Amino acid sequence: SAGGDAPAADGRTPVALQLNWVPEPEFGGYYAALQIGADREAGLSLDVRGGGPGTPVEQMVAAGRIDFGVSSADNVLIARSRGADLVAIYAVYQTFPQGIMTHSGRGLKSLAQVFESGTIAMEPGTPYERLLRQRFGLDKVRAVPYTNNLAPFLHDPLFAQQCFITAEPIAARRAGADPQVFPLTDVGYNPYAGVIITRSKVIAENPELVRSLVATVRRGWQAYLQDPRAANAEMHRLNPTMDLETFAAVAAAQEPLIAPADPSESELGTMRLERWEALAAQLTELGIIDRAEPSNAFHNP
Amino acid sequence: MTHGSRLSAIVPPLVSLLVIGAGLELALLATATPTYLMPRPSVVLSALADNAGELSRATLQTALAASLGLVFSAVFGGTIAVVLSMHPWVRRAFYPYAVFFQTVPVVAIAPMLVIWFGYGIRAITAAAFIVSVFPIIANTLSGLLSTDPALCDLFRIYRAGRLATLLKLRLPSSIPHFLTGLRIASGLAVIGAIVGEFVADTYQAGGGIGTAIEVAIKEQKTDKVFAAVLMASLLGLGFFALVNLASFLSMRHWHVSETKE
Amino acid sequence: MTHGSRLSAIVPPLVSLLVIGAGLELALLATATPTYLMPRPSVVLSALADNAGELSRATLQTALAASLGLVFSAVFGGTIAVVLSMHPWVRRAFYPYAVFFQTVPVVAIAPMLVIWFGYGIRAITAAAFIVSVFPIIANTLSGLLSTDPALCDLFRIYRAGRLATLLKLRLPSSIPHFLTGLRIASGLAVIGAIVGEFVADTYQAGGGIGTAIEVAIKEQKTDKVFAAVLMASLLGLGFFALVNLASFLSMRHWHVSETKE
Amino acid sequence: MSHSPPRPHTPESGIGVAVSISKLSRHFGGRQVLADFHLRIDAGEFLAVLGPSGCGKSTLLRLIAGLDRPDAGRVAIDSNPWPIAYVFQDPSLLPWRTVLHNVALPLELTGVPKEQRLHAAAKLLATVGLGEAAGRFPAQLSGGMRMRVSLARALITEPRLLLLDEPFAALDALTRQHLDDYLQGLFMARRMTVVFVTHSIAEAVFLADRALVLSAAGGTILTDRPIALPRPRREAVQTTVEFASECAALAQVLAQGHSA
Amino acid sequence: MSHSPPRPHTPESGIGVAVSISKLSRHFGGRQVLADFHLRIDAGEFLAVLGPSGCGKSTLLRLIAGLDRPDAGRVAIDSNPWPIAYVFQDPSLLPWRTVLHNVALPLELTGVPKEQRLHAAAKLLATVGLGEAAGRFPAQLSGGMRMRVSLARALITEPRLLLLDEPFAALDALTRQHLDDYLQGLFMARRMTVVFVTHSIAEAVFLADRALVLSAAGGTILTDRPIALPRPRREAVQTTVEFASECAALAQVLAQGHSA
Ligand SMILES: Nc1ncnc2c1ncn2[C@@H]1O[C@H](COP(=O)(O)OP(=O)(O)OP(=O)(O)O)[C@@H](O)[C@H]1O
Ligand SMILES: Nc1ncnc2c1ncn2[C@@H]1O[C@H](COP(=O)(O)OP(=O)(O)OP(=O)(O)O)[C@@H](O)[C@H]1O
Ligand SMILES: [Mg+2]
Ligand SMILES: [Mg+2]
Repeated sequence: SAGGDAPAADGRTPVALQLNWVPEPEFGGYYAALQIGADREAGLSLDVRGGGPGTPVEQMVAAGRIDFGVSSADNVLIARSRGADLVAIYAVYQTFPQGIMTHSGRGLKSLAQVFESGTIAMEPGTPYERLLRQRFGLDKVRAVPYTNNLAPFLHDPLFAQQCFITAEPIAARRAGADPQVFPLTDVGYNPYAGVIITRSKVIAENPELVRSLVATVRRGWQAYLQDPRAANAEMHRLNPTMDLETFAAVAAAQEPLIAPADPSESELGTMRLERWEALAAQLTELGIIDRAEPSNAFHNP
Repeated sequence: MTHGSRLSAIVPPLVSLLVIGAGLELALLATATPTYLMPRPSVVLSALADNAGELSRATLQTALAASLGLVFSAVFGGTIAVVLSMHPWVRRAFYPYAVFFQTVPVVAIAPMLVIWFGYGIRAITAAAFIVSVFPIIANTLSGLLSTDPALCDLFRIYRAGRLATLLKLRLPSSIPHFLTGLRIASGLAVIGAIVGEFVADTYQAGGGIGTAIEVAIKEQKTDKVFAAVLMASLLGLGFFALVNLASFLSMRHWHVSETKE
Repeated sequence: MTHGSRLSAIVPPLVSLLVIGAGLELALLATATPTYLMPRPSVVLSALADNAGELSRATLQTALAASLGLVFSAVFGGTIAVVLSMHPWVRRAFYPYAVFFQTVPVVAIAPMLVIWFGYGIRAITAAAFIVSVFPIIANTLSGLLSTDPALCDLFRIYRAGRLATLLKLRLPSSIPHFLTGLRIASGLAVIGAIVGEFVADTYQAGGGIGTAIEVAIKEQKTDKVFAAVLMASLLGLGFFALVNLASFLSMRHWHVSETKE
Repeated sequence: MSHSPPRPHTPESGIGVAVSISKLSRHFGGRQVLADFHLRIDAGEFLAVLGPSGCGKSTLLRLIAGLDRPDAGRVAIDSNPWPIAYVFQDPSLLPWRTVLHNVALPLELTGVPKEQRLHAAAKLLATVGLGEAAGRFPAQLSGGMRMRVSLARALITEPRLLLLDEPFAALDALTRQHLDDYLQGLFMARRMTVVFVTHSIAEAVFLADRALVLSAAGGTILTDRPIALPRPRREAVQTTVEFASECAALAQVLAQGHSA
Repeated sequence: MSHSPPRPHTPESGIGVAVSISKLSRHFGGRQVLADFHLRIDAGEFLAVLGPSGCGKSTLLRLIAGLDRPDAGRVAIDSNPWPIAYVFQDPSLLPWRTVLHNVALPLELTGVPKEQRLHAAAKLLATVGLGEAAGRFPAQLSGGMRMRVSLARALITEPRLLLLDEPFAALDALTRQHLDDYLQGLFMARRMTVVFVTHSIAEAVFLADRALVLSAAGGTILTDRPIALPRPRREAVQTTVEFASECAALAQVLAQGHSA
């Protein structure tokens, strides 16, 4: 196992999970798992590692520097097409949590109208940016980079930007704006997000570990969905920049995205082949990847 | 530079390029390093060829902002150094602000950049300027403060005004330092423009190298990331070569660093 | 530095700080600039006070990586400059690679950084090093190449070996240039560490200034962004002051730039 | 070497200024170089200053020129001395300028048009025997050539006060004699005030109206001796008995100053 | 100034090396400074080189020292000349070292232990009259003091070949005479080979076994004249007829070289 983790004193298996951002509600289940001792009960000693905006999680997992990390389904398929052996084992967000946020004062009725005037801030090169560009064209708008910062949005009434539909609208509203959100699912883009990834080699060699980790994480998320307050308090301690109120609001906002999209699905985090196949088709059509075997890209332990 | 120097200026870098390139290629092959971590030079080159049109357009765009930023840095950095050189008190009072400019990450002031300068080339130029101005200030200032005291005495004897002393003594004698600052600034202007593009590029019809890098990172095309970085380096090298040319032309008669070679 | 200089070293920056701070405060108040764009100095200061513990911890963490990076830059940059100074061919063959290092954005090589150096302080130190090494190379090299030819002749007469000439002539005479490079590098090491934290900080219980900035940006706490930037600047100023002290101590007897004041 | 004829000799209408030095003190670290130094130099006087190496001659010149500040006392110069000219002990040329443009610098600083000043510079360069070196850079000159460039630069402004710090030390005897003659001609034509530091007693006696000998320590004036030889002094004067006795007298004081 | 007594005079066991210069040419740009220059300097010979400013004296010294490469011809030095010492026309001191450490530099470069070399440096500094300036930095010295430091540095290695480029030009007559005497003493004790560039004919005659006069253009040897005065030469020799006639002869050649 990578990371040089020595077995914990009490014989539990150490396992590290690399996040791609600092403690936030989108990681609430992991901290909840620690709080309720789910890892201990599964014989694990879970180490949740915070990250930053440029954290190269996919490469780190692929290169074996760490065994588990947080990514998204589209990134898994892209990485696999580039030769990296990544497999998704758990998906937190069953519904894609990103969208485009505009000022409701513009009275826009659809995503298409967003691309008819003004400025749109997105991260260039992401699949949904490609999709929107292909669907609506960027010839009537000014496309600029998204930098996590709301100031340009607040400053410019004709500004639209990508957003985590759970987070930015709340912040914008608090700053006095009246945002309107178009989820990307509107245009049929709905990959699993908040996906835990590992290498297929890890699954083959250590299926028990993978199973235990997924069980731990699932218990954590169940606990977090039931009552996020304790985990929020812990995450607020670690990341005091986000206040408790925001934690609570975001946790509430993300709940429907985490709940299984299909009511027949009983368990949190389980993934379905059709969704992966649909995504693979989308990405191939967009020209982002040229081949995919979606059935190898995920694994429900 | 002596006669026949053109050849000797070209051969060593070519040889080292070939040796290092081949060495890297073999090392990466031998260790079976996957492309998504670090692409082999040959892979980078083919990515460069595959994206030649897009990358050269991006490079041109970045080159414009970077060179504008560099020019501003040279002009304003030089001017600020002149002002700072006037008195120790001025230095103590205002030099610290230059350090502030140097240590502020562009992402932190991105909103101000785009709101003051608008998205696009103006904000990107501003970023290139902010990132590249300090070496010009620091080097020119140290040159201005190192003026031969005997020559200063000479100018005092002739009651040369501040301006005349500046133009005819202090500035010429700080040329070598200024050019070293410019050498450093030329690479920083490129990186500044790239970072500026990360936060302010208007990319609806393509973008600069910065956007190309962002896109390639998002698409996990490491070979294309490196191809774009290579273009950035070539741009930096181009500026660097221009500075070296300016250095040779302005100092070939009188400064050791150019007369010795 | 004369007697009583301690006061005159402190007063001008304080005065300018007060004047500029008050001016900025009033200007931002007068134009009713929203805090999300640019917070008033008083707001920044209160954010600083509110987050004193967190920010000072972050600053300490960044300071460690930045100072390590700076030390590496000084050592390796100096060494590289020495190697490059040996022959024009060496320079032509290898100086371009230094430019490559200078123009590569840290985000573009983030995976390599993290995979080679591991997550955390080692990768962050590497970023600080990469960003800050070039000014040291460029300045030290220009110093080494500007050694007084008469003194070189003296050493040749005494058949001083390359090493002795380096240690007793070339290096001492390039000290002023090296220190100017170090002045530039000190700010760049801070920004390099910050950018390194963007990609490689291990956020367990708080991270470095870079992470603090990123998190504050995401949380739309512009006042805290500026407070963190201020800490970065203070860190840069601290390094800068140390370099100035080293400059004074090493050159007070013999170099105009220190004897004149 | 050609001697361009200076303007006609009108001693009473000289351009020189008087210099009064009173109670002048200057010390470096613990060393008192000049202490309570008094000296008056008349307008249009040619003063030679002699003294052992390190006794404070250059320091005195710098104080007169206002390049250095005394610890106490003052240097008063009657009427506007400008232009002053100073030949430093080291040539101090601008390395990035050709010889011609180095010599023209003082005129450039006073706004003389380009053609005029370059013409004047070329003429002076020919006078100091460097007509052919006009286009070279200082690094391409020999030591003596550099000193001559520096001298030409000093003379281009027609100074009212001319401070010379061993200007001919690096020159061979013949070049030196030529320049001595030229300087005397210039002096007689313009009657500027000259302070001339030299180590050559013969040169001092040949050129000066008055010679000062400083002591090794403390910058005391050991002797202040008028040189009464009539002008113009020709090269031949150096073989006369009067000349020899002046030299001997100064040499004796110098020897005594050395042991002081 | 004290004259430390040099080792006993044993001419046959001198440490000097012979130097043969043949067909030497050196030009700068279009100027031929030395053309087809021939010269042999015997081991243990004291050669003075005179010539107008800019005639190529320093160039010749640099070629002998191997600091400059000839365009044609060669400088051959019999047996190992090391250590060579060279007093440059400019003092060339390391500005970041004190006077004492500047003088000790050559010994430092040859690995002499610290205490020993500083002791030697201090002794030599006293000899050149700078005992008290040992702790100062070059910027704190007068021009003449700097030249003396440079001389002391050159003498500290007991060189077998000593190249001196106007070492005493910036010094007053008395200091100069003291150093002339000291140099002669050293020469008689060690019999190193000395090439001594000077502008002072008297000094050349006083010190040298042989004097060379170069022409202004093309570096031709106008005269190559042995100075037969017996050693040790005392100060008083300068008032003798033989001395005067040697000087006169050289002066005449020099004058002729100037017009050449
Ligand atoms: N900047 C300085 N700092 C310290 N000491 C100094 C400085 N300048 C001059 N001195 C000292 O002052 C004394 C007089 O120096 P000065 O240059 O006036 O001598 P000088 O008479 O011109 O000698 P020389 O004939 O050798 O040129 C010397 O002992 C010198 O060391
Ligand atoms: N590096 C150089 N480049 C061009 N010309 C040079 C260079 N060095 C010397 N010269 C020329 O060579 C000639 C001889 O110079 P050199 O220094 O040997 O003269 P010198 O006899 O020592 O004169 P001085 O008595 O004035 O010191 C001069 O005309 C000088 O201009
Ligand atoms: Mg002097
Ligand atoms: Mg010479």
